Parts: sequence; C-alpha cells; structure tokens
Amino acid sequence: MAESVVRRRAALRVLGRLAGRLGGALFVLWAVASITFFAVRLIPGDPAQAVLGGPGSQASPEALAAVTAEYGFDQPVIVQYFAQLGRLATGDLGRSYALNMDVGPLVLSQLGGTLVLAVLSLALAWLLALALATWSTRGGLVAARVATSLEIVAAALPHFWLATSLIVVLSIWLGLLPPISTGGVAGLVLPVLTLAIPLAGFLGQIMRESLLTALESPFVLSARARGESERGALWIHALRHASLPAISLSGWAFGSLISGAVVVETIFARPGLGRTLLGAVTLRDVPVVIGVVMIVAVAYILMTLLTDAASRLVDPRLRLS
Amino acid sequence: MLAATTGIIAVGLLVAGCTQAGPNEPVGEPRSGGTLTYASGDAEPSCLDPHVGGNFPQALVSAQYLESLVSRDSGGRIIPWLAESWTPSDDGLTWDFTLRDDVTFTDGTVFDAEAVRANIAHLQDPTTLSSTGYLALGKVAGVEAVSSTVVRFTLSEPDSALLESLSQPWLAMESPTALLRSQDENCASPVGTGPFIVESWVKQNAVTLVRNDDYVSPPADAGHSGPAYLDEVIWRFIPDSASRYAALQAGEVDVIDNAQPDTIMQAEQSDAIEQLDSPRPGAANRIELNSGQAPFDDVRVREAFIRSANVDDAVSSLFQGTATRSYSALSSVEATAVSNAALFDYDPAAAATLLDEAGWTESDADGYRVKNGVRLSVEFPVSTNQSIPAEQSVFEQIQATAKETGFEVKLAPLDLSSWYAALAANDYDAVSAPYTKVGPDVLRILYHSDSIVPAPSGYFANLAQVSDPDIDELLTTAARTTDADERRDLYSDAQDRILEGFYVLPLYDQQNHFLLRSDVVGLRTLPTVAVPTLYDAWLNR
Amino acid sequence: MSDLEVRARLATRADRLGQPRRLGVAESVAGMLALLLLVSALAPQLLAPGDPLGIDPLSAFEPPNLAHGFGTDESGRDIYTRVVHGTQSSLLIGAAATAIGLGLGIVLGTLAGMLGRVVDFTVNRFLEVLFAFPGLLLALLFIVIFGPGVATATIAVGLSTAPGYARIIRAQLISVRSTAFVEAATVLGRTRWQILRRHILPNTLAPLFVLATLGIGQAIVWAATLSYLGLGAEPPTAEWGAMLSAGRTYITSAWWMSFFPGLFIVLTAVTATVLGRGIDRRMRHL
Amino acid sequence: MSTGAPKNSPTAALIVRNLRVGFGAVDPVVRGVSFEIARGECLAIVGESGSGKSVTARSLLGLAGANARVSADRLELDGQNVLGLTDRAWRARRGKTVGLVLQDALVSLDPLRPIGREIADSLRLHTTLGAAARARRVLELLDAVGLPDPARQVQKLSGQLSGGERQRALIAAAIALDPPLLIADEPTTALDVTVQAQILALLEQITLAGTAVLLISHDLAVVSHVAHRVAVMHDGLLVETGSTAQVLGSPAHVQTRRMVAAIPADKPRGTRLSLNLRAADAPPRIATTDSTVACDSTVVLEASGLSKSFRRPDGSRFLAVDDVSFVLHRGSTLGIVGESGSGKTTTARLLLALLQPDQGEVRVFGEPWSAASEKTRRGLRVGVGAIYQDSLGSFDPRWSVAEILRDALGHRQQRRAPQTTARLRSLLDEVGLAATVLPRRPLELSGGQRQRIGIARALAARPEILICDEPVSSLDVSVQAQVLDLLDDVQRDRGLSLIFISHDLGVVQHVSDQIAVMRAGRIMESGPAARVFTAPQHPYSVQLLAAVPRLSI
Repeated sequence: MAESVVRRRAALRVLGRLAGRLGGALFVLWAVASITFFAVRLIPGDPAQAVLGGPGSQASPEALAAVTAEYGFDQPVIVQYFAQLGRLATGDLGRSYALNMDVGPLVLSQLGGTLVLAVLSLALAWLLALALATWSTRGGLVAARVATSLEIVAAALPHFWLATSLIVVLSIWLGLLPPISTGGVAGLVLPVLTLAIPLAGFLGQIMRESLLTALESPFVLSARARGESERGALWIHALRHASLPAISLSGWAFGSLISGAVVVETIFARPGLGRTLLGAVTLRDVPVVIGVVMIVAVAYILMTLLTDAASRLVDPRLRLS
Repeated sequence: MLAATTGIIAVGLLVAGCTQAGPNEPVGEPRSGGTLTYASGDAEPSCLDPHVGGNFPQALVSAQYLESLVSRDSGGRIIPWLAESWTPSDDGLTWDFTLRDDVTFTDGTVFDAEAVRANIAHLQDPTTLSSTGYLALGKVAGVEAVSSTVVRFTLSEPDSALLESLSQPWLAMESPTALLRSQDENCASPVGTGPFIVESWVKQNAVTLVRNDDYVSPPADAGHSGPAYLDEVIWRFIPDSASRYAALQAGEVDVIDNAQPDTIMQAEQSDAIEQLDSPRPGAANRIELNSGQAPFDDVRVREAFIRSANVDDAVSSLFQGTATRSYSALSSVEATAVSNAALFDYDPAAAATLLDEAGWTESDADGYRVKNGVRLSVEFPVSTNQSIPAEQSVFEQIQATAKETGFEVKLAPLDLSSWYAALAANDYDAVSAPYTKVGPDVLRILYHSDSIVPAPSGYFANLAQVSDPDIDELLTTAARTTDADERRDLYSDAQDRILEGFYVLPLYDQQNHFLLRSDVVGLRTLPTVAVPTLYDAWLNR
Repeated sequence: MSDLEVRARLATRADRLGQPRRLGVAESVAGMLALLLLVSALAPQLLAPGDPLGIDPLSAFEPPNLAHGFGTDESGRDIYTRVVHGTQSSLLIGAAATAIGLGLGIVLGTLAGMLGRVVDFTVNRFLEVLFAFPGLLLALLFIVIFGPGVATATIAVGLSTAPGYARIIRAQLISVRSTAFVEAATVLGRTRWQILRRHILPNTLAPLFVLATLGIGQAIVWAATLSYLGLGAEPPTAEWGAMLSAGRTYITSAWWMSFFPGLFIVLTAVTATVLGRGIDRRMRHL
Repeated sequence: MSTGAPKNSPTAALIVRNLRVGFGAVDPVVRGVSFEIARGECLAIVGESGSGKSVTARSLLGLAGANARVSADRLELDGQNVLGLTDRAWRARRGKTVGLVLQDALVSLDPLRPIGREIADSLRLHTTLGAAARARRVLELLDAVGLPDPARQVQKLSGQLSGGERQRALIAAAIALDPPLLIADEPTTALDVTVQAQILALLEQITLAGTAVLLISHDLAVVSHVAHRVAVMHDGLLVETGSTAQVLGSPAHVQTRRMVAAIPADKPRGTRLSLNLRAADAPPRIATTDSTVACDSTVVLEASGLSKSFRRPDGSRFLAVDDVSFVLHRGSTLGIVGESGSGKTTTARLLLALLQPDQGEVRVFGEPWSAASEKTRRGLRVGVGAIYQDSLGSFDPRWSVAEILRDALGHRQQRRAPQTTARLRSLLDEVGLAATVLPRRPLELSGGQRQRIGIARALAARPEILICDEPVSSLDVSVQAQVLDLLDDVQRDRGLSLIFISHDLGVVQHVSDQIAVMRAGRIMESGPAARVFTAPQHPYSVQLLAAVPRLSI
C-alpha cells in the first residue's frame, strides 16, 4: 500500500511538471506575441503603405483606403491587439505585406527546409565533436592541445565567412560541390558543414571536458580494476556522462542553428525560415517577421522539452527525484 | 528556316552588342527537349501577374507565359504580336486593333476583343493595385469590343506612346476567365497565350514553367514558329550574385541575369559561358540633381558637381569595359536619344571657378566648400535594392573625386522603403533612380513639372524637380504628336534643355547583362523592355 | 541558455591540461595579437599609414602583392590599410554592444539576484521569453523596428546578449550570497551593506571581466554578421563586416576582398576566447 | 589474533620487493617498498595523506597511471610475476586475481548504471556465464555481502542506496570472482561509525574465507580491528612493519608513535595528542580538574526547545532539529555528537543565528539571541566565534591571510598601523603560524594551516564562546591532533566556552566536559562526558560507543 501511495505521488508529480511546462510554454508564446505586436507598432510610416509594397508602389488612395479597412489599421491599437491575439490563437498568422499570401502556410512551407538543415547540422556537429573528443582523450597531451585549438578556432568561425570560404575552395576552385542548394543531397553538404563546424567546436569542448572528468573518476577506476578495457571504459561509462552536458546544450545549439540559417540559407539560396525572415526584415514585412519569430519560439520550446526528455533518458537519476 | 533563325539572331546580337557565337559554332539544327534553369538575381515577385504592381522582376518571368498586343523590333519599330494591325483615328483619340483570330489562352479561353477589354479593365481597376500598367493607360478613357477580332481604344487625349505602352509586359494579355479568380490564385498561376505555362511556384525557391504545345503566336521577329524547343523551364531566384555566378559555373543553372562586371570579365575568359548584353530602354542610369532646393537650385553648382565627378575612371575601373559611359538622359536603345559628351567632361578647375562664382568661396578644415557658414554637402540616398554593388562603388568614387573640389557627398545606402521615404520627404540633393519604359515618353514622366506633385503614396518621378515651362510644353506636345519626325525633334529639343540645365549626370545604360552556358543557343531579349525570351532557346547538348 | 552562457561555461572549465601558473603558448600569442589589435584600433596610422578611403580606380582588384599585401578592392583601396583601420570601428562596435549587454545584464541580474522572490520570478520569466528569440532573431526584430545602421545594429547585438549576461550575473550573485565566507562575515557581525560591498559584489563582478572579454569576441562576430547581411555598417566604411559584404559580390573573382577581413574577425574572436580562458584560470587559481 | 603468516609462504597471494613508483621528473613517491600477504591474511598499510599508500595499492593493479614509472625487484600476484605485463595481460588479472575497493562508493560506482550491472561487469569480462547465470551470481554476491533484499537492490542506482549498502555493493563487485587478493583503499572513510563497524566486520569475514586483504587506511584505530599485520608508511617508505599488536602496542618508529599518540579516543581531557618531537618522551600532561579552567556554573549560552524543519523537494517537511535544549557553562566544552543527518550542523547554524528556529530560542549571556533582531544581535556577535569544517570555503578567495585577519580585527582601514601588525603577529603566534603566511591566500596553505587561520580569525574578535562545527574532520590524524591541542590551549588561556560538534566520538570524548548525543534531530542522551562514555544509558549511545574504533591490542 505504501508502494501505491508512492506511485500515485510520483504520477501526480509528473502530471504537475507537464502542466507547469505547458503553462510556461503558453506564457512564453503569449509574451512573444505581445512583445512583437507592440514592438512593430513603433515602426514609423503607414502600415497600409507597407501592405501595398512601400511608397514605391505608387498606390492609389482607393487602394490605401481598402487596405486600411481590410487590415483594421483604423481601429484603436488595443482592439487590433486583441484581434491579433485572437487570430494567433486560431493559428492565423495574418497576411504577408510583400509576398501577398497568408503567413501561416508560407512559414510552414519554409519550416521544413530549415528543420532539415538544423537537424542534419546538429547530428553532424555531434559526430564531429564526439570523434574529436574521443580521439583527443586517446592521443594524450599533444592531441588534447590540437583538439582544444581546433575547437576554439571552429567555435570562432562566423557562418558567413566559413560559407564563402567553403564555396570558394570546394566549389569554385576544386569544383567538388554545388555552390547552391539544388534540392539534391550534394547541395546540402556545404550548408550543413557551414552550420555544423562551429557548433562542433562548442560541443567538442564541452564533451571532451566532461569525458576527461568521467575517465578520471573513481567509478571508471573501479571499472578498470574489474578488468574493463579502455574501449569499455569509454563506451560503457564515460561517453554516457560526457553526452549529458552536450545534450543539455542542444537546446541552445538549435537556437544558434536557426540564427545561422539566416545567413546560410541566404548564401546557398536555400528556401527556409532564415531566408524568409531576412527578406521580411529588409522589406519590413511585419506579419512574416512575427510569423517566423512565433514559429521559431514554438520550435525552440519544443526543442528544450525534447532535450529535457533526452537527458532524462540518458540520466536515470533525473527520473527519480 | 535555319537561315531565318540565324539571321534573326544576328539582328538580335547586333543590338546585344556582344557576340553570342561561342567556340562551338556553327550550331546545328535546333533540337527540342530538355530543361533550362534560369537563375534570376532580381527579387522574387510577390505576384506572377504583372498587372499587379508591375515591376521588372515580374516582366522578366511573365514574358515567358504572357504576350502583349504589340512588340518592338530591334530597330525600335512597333511590330504586330497578338494584334495583327492597328489604325489610329485622325484626331488620334480612337485606336482600332485587329487581333489574331487563332489564339487561345492556355486555359482554353479564346483570345478576342472581349478578352482585351477585360484586361484593360483589370489594369484600371484600383483593387488590382496596378501601378506601372495603370500609369501607362492614363489616357485610355475606354475600351470596347467592336467585333470579336476588333477592339477599340478611346483616349482622353492623343497619346503617341500608346503602342509603346501596350508593348510592355506589364500590359500583357491574360485569360479573362483566369482573371475572374481570386487575386491570390491569379498571382500564383496567371494564364496567358505565351510559349510556356506556369505549372507551379514554390515561394522563395522557384517557378516551374512547362511548354505550351499549342503555341501559335510568336511575335513577328521571333526565330521560329510553333511551340518552343524547351520542355521545361525552372525559374529560380538567387539574390546573391556570387552564388548565382558560381551556380552557373558549376552548371547548376543555365542562364543568369544581373551579371556583375567581374563575373562578365571572367566569362570572357571561359569557353563554357557566353554573355548577352541588352541594355534596357527608357532612361539611362543617371544621377538626378535636386534643383528644387539648395545647393542644386543654382545651375552653376549643378554644373560644378557634374564637372567635379570623375565618372569615366569610375565606370572603366568598376565595369571593366562591360558598360559604356552615357551622355544622354535616354537609353542608347532609344532612337530618339540625344547625347552630348561635351557637357560632362571631368574638369575640376572649371568646377572650382563655378563654385567661386556661385559664392562657395571659403573652404573649411576638411577641405569642403563653405558659403555663409553652410558646408557644401550633398545628401545622396542610395537604394541598395536598385543600385548594384558596382554602381554603389561608382557613387563612392564620385564621392571621393567630388571631395577634391569641395563637395561633401553624403552617401546613405537605404533599403527600398526607407529610400522612398527619404525621397518623399524631399530629403535628398542627388539620387539615382532607374526608370524603364518603352519609348521617349519616359521623359514626360521624369521631367514634366506635373511629376513633382507626389502621388498619394508620396512617390514622384521628377526627382530632379525640373520645373521649366518650356520643357513641359515640349513634352506635352510630343506626347500628343503622332508624326514620328516632328515627335523626334520635340524630344531632342527637350533633351537638350534638360542636359544643358545640368539636371542630370548620365552614367551608363541600365545594365542588363545575361550570362549563359554556351550550350544554350538562341536566347534573345525582347526589344521592348529587354527581358529575355526562352521561346527560341534550345539546348545544344 | 545563450551563446554567452555557453562560451562562459566553456571558458570557466579552464583548460585542464594547461598549468594554471605557466603562461601557455596560445595565451602569449593571443596576448600579442590583442596588443596589435589595440594598437591598430587606437593608432592605425602606426601600422597602416595609408588612407583607408583613398581610391585608386586604376589599380582596382589587384590580388595580394608587394605593393598591396592583402590586395586591393573594387575601387583600388588597399585592403590591408582598410582592415587595420577597420579594427577601430569593429572593436568599438563590439565593445559598445558588450557594454550595453553587460549594463542591462547587471541591472536585470542584480534586480533578480538581490530583490527577493517576486522580482526574481518576474525577471526570470522575462528572460525566459527573451530566450525564445534565439541568437540573432532578437537583433533582427529590433532592426525591423528601428531600421538598419551601425547604431541600431550595435544596440541590437547588445540587447540580444543582455539576457545571457543577466542570467550569469544572477546565478553568480545567488551562489556567492550563500557561500560559507559570506556566512562567516555575518558571524563576525558585519552588516548586510558591508558584506555586499566587501564580498558579494567583488566576487560577483570579478568574473564579469572574463565574460566581457568573451562577449566582445561574440559581439564583433554578430555585428559583422549584421553588416554582412546589409543591416549594419555600410561600405565604404572600413568595418570588417561591411568589407566582407562588399567583397562577397566579387568572391568568385577577388577572394582576398572577403578573406582578410574575415580572417581578422576570426583572429579577434579566438584572441578574445583564449584571453578570457587565461584570465579566468588565473582568477580561480589565486 | 594470529601474528601473520610465515615469510615467503607458498600461499603468498602477493609478494612485493623494493617497489618504486615515480611520476615525471620529480623523485619517486614510492621509494622501495617490500611486503607480502598470505591468503587469509589481512595486511594494513597505514599512512597519512601523501605517504604514497594509495599509489602503492594502484600499482599492484597496474593502474598507477599512464605517466607512472613503476619498477620492482619482484612483484608477484598469486605466484605469478606481473612485472612489465602488457595492458592486455593486466586486464585479464584485474578483477580476477586481484580486486579493488575504493572509498566512497557514491563516486566509485557508475551513478548512471544499476548496481546489478556494475557487479555483473566483472563476470561479463572474465567468465562465459550467460545473462541469467550472471544475474543469479549477482544476487548471491549481494546476499554474501549482507545486502538485505538483493532482488530489489540490483535494479537501484548507487545514488538510491545508503552509504553502507553502496560500500557493500562495491565490495560485492570486487569479490565477484573471489580473487585471491582484495585491495581495500580507505573502504570505511566517510562512513558513519556504526556502518564502518559493519563494513570492517565484512572485510574480516572475507579474510576468514581465505582471501588475502590489503587494507589501506589513515586510521590506526580502524585497522587495529581487522588487520593481522600493520605496515606504517611515511614519505614513500614502510617505516615500520609487524604484527598489529606489536606495532600499535610498542611503536618503534617516531612516525608510528606520533600516529598512535594522535588517536584521541580514551585520552583524558587535556592530554596532549601531538607529540612534541623535541621532547618526544616528555610525560603527557595528566588532566586534572584545575588544569582546565574552573567551570563555574554561569551559563553563557542556553538553547531551549529548539526546533527547525525544512521542506523536501517533494514539498513535505521534515524536522531537522526537534526540541533540542542544553546549556553551556563558562569555560567548559559541550560536545555534540551524532551521525550524518542527526541535525548537528543545523543546530550549529541555529546557535550562530544563521537560521531562525521554528520554536524555542537561544540565549547568549542571558540576553535574547535568536529572538533578537540581527541589528541588536550584531552587537553581541563579537562574543560568539565560529570555526568551520570547510575552512577554505569560509575565506573570501580574493583575500590574503593578512586581509582576512585585519578584517576580523576590524582594522581594515589602518592597514599599515603598527598596532595592527602587532595584533596580527600575536594572533599568528597564538595559533602557531609564522608571519610568512600573511601575504598568502588560503588556497596556497595546507589544511592544518588553514584551520589555524580559521581559529585565529575566530579569536581575533576576542569571543567568549566558540562554536566549532566539525573543525578537524577533514584533517590527517596528526594534524587533527595538533589542532585539537591548539583548541585546548586557547580555551585554557582565554577561558573560552566551546561547543564542539563532531561525528567522531573519539574526538568528542577527548575534548568535552559535557556531551549531547544527537540522532534524527533529537538529543538522545546528555550529561558529563565521563559518565556518558563510561555508563551510557540510552541504547543508541551504547550502540554508538560500541562502534567507536579504539586501539584494540
């Protein structure tokens, strides 16, 4: 009977945590929406004008009037605010000024490309980091020094420079890979490399650090004393510990990949959120900017939940308390 | 047939001013089939229907699936297209167009007088939000279908530019049935009579066009008749010029536009890549000096600025011979263009004396001229969207050379909307704004004092703020005059006055360079607004 | 977690194999680089007497040669001169952005760390929200509103780094507040104010020096990114990011136009990181 | 107990001749060590930190480290030479012919893996047993090491087990293939005395089962129970080896004597623990009532009905301190003893008014203390000093010793003032430190020096009451002895009243006049030290006392 009580309490705790998380997520979304809404109210100029493609469009007064009415720009701000929230609640992200289509479909259609990019880059970064870390723990002091330098430099590489350098060397000079995304796999190589290398620098540093700590820890010593091989010590014990901090970093990594996508997608002419966002920023296409930001916020929240789940999977201690 | 083909291409190339004859000449019999990938550096249109808004990117792509009533040959003469012939009334107030009777839109709708009426109506409907087409039809009071093949335009006053206006892609004919759809649908897949059909459009990525197998209506100067050679055209948008060229090098794409000077020079060396240069009509690229306010309200200061700017060196260093210096307000493809090099020599000494005469005698610590406490500075907003990097560098070099004479040029690179805002606020002394329109009537739009009055959007075309009754007079009469010679004289007088008034500093024609893989044969540009047509193009693979 | 927090976290895991006392090779090199950067920021004329804006149309697009070590750009300006003179504006932008971020961070962090639960909760929520705009997004949003330009870009970068600083400072404050030596001071009968002044603030702010060092590196990269995207400094300003975006056009024909400015950005970032780690290691070993 | 096995017996599980281990360029940490252990024999190597005992143990498994230089005339495991074995060959022996038990199983078992797996590893590595068979063996092992309800425990992570259970699991893993030799490196350190006793019993049982056990420890009293023979290690050498009785009974080497003398248990109050080497054989001062300050009956500190409860992560509250009352008389020492989780530290924090009690109050010099506002309390604080277990953590890392003491003196401003320097010197003198430490930071000092600085800081404000929370538990025995003596001296010289909190009954017994035995937040028994230790009334006290490691000769 004590058992069942304990189990019930545990279940309640889980539910409570989930509820808390959900509430937190909703709060963040609401806040993001509100901030963006009021922020864009600071933009000078007549939004109706913007809808019609900026002052260059030489829009007729009739058109302006029509748009003003359609978008409710004549309403008081607070009304517009709640209207906006209402629309967002129903998943309606509004209509793009420049691209003249609904933001929801637009953003969703762009989401895929960016996600593929981000996920692949994250995976590659993990592989690179893991390889470097394990290699450096084997190779002794020199290897460690080399690894550190590689990681620091990698982590300092700006995406745009790395991207252009890769294009010049790999596509223009050597002609190995297509300089733009062709939709094919080959076209993915350079963008993914561009995003993965700097990230691998970060992950590598943190993994190697925790790998060394783990390998020097008493429990690995006792494992060795049991006759465990170096490989065993690495794969059975150390790597698991080493992956924990890196996993918890992946939430951040995802964020940085998204901002990296802004640059990479532009340079490699890949369809995606980043390029859409940049385009919208230069055109002051407010609804699209908000749309992208919201989607990214959602993705970001999901990602943090995901990494959370992942680390619980790897670290049973988290499942206990 | 073959003769005809090559012959026409030859003509096209005469205009192009750059041979497309690559090492793999002579090319064999045109072959059908294949997919051509076109990479455009222009912004991706928000709507594939050029009636809506109406900018150059739309013109580029829509020329592949939409056709106009008339076209223009390389000699600048108006030639039949969807309209076989036309006759203006003596007072020039009514025009009857006789249409081809064998053309149907790709959605099966018949092309007839009613269709034309519907198109003009669509253009003039404010909810269409047309700007270019809307302005071009400014004098069109009404359109009626006389018979199924004859349509009559009624004008509020004579318009010598009507045909030139109608030849532009922004006034192309679309299926009236399709126009009944919601604007979104029509923007996504406009339906025309052209050699290709819009199959799909993946935003931010590419438009896919497929051949129109029932195509019958090439313009009179086309290289062949019947359907196009290409099966399919992928129309991609690659804004980054370097990536665009790299893609062409790598063979990822077959044709790119907005080729940068350095890449053109590289292409010259390469056997795999050919060049096609086809300057746009209408105005040349030029710097307009705001004569509406100090310091450029004084003609001597305007001249001083022009004389102090070393444009020749800038153009030769930055365009590396890919662009020729212009001394005219109009594009060199305009037969009526007047060029006067003498007015634009680089002559710092003369500039200095002019400034002294104008009272800008002292100069301050930084070496800038000063007149009663005010520094001689020139606000120069630059649209990063409309001026290619090389052009922005030209401005930077002008800035540098004008400094030596004592001008402080304040370059302000701006995104499009901020740039328009700056102009609307009359917050500029110099500015460069390309304007593409077929025919010399562009002068009226650019230099008639009416154009100083801002449109509701705050935009106005007369950025030099030329307000000269004589010029107004000349331009208005020219726009009414249908007699060609008389018209030409009027326009050349007007241009003389504009040039001698030092309102503008011409730079070069609106650059319009295309680079293509040398196995792409038969690509030419329409002499209307110099957009490429893939109708005659085929892949020599 | 923010870029900054990650960098900080990595830095403070001071390189385990390096001896704390001895000055590592990397660090001495970084030190010299930092010195060079400072010189070229404060007195560029010493290293590059030329005029960074001086054009020479006739010698445009020259690849690196004896006359022009880094080559010339489209207007024949000497890239070496421009890169050296660009140090000033680039470092300035980086420093300004860091200052803004750090300033805001200190305010927010101290509020959260010192003013009890309610404030702490609110500030934390606020930060959480800001973190939902990863990396550049906050900056881009800011630019959408106030338009591009050096000033806005700088502020934008500063803003988007602020949450990171805030969280670190808060954490630091809280951990210091609960240390044994703060208790010991209480036991010695020290007043809250004395403890704050003598123990908490010094021990909280000292690590900020490391943070700032790391932060500048990051800020420079971000500012350069914005310039590169055409939202920051514009050509012909001799600013690394702007030079890069100018060079981008000619990447296929004149790689040196974008290579060298980029190289300097990377060098600066690496220098910042190495120095940050070094300083940190020293601070924690004495 | 048996006085060890005959030398070079064929049954020797381990023979070490002139073992030398060095790292890098510095001179070796183990400088020629020789010993052997027979099956069924337990040899204890005793030494203080840095004496090289752990390195010796590790090199017996070939785990001295990658950059270690190991050499010996002879090194035999179970009759086979293991000098210069390949790593592969070593791996075949580790766990099979020699097992290792490290201290603190919390970090010695992989926190991410169920203990069952950890134990099964050696089986997986050295036997061809199938999963099921392994599982069965693991249960047997857990049963053998006396872990209750093995079937449930195997699934648990080390973090879910108590210290004792963990240590048992670790031992189970080490003896899984019952190796002829078991090396136990500080197997009971960081365990509560009662648990420690159980583990020692287990080791003894393993020895009796015929395994040779090498016990590494810093604590003579601990090993005296189980070891047949004792080898005292100092500075890389075995300075004295022999039967436990002989080594502990009549220590020959000065280091041995120092260590024996340092054991506080059963040494009357006031007895010197640290040998004064200059007068090595000076008779230890015999404690007399007058030798300590006359304990007058004035109460300087009084705790009445103290209770303090905390919230657990899951929200439920638990009572850390439950209705605790006691008084402290001027000049006397009240020892509070208890095992981990008994609430002694919370009590200390309550007494220092770093925590506010839920109920009850603390009065100091008859004044309200816990009830008073911090503002009014601040005035009284000079009278109450504190000494902490983690002395290093109690110093601002950025301050030098001089700054720390100057601050404690309240002379921060007049840095160079002569009287300040004079006070600093006399303080250092009092705690037996040279002025050379002044410019250094605590991090650069040894544990003993740090604790002396801690005491100096406490004394600087001339307190009447000192509250010492585990002041010596992180120190080596000889250092501990010195610090305890120092405390004794300053108390006598300054007539201080002490509250001395510790888990170590030996220490508490030595220093205290009055004793309070705590468990689970309550005081089980309290009274005069002599009485409680000779005639404990509460069963818990009895149990506790029984477990205290004494020199059993």
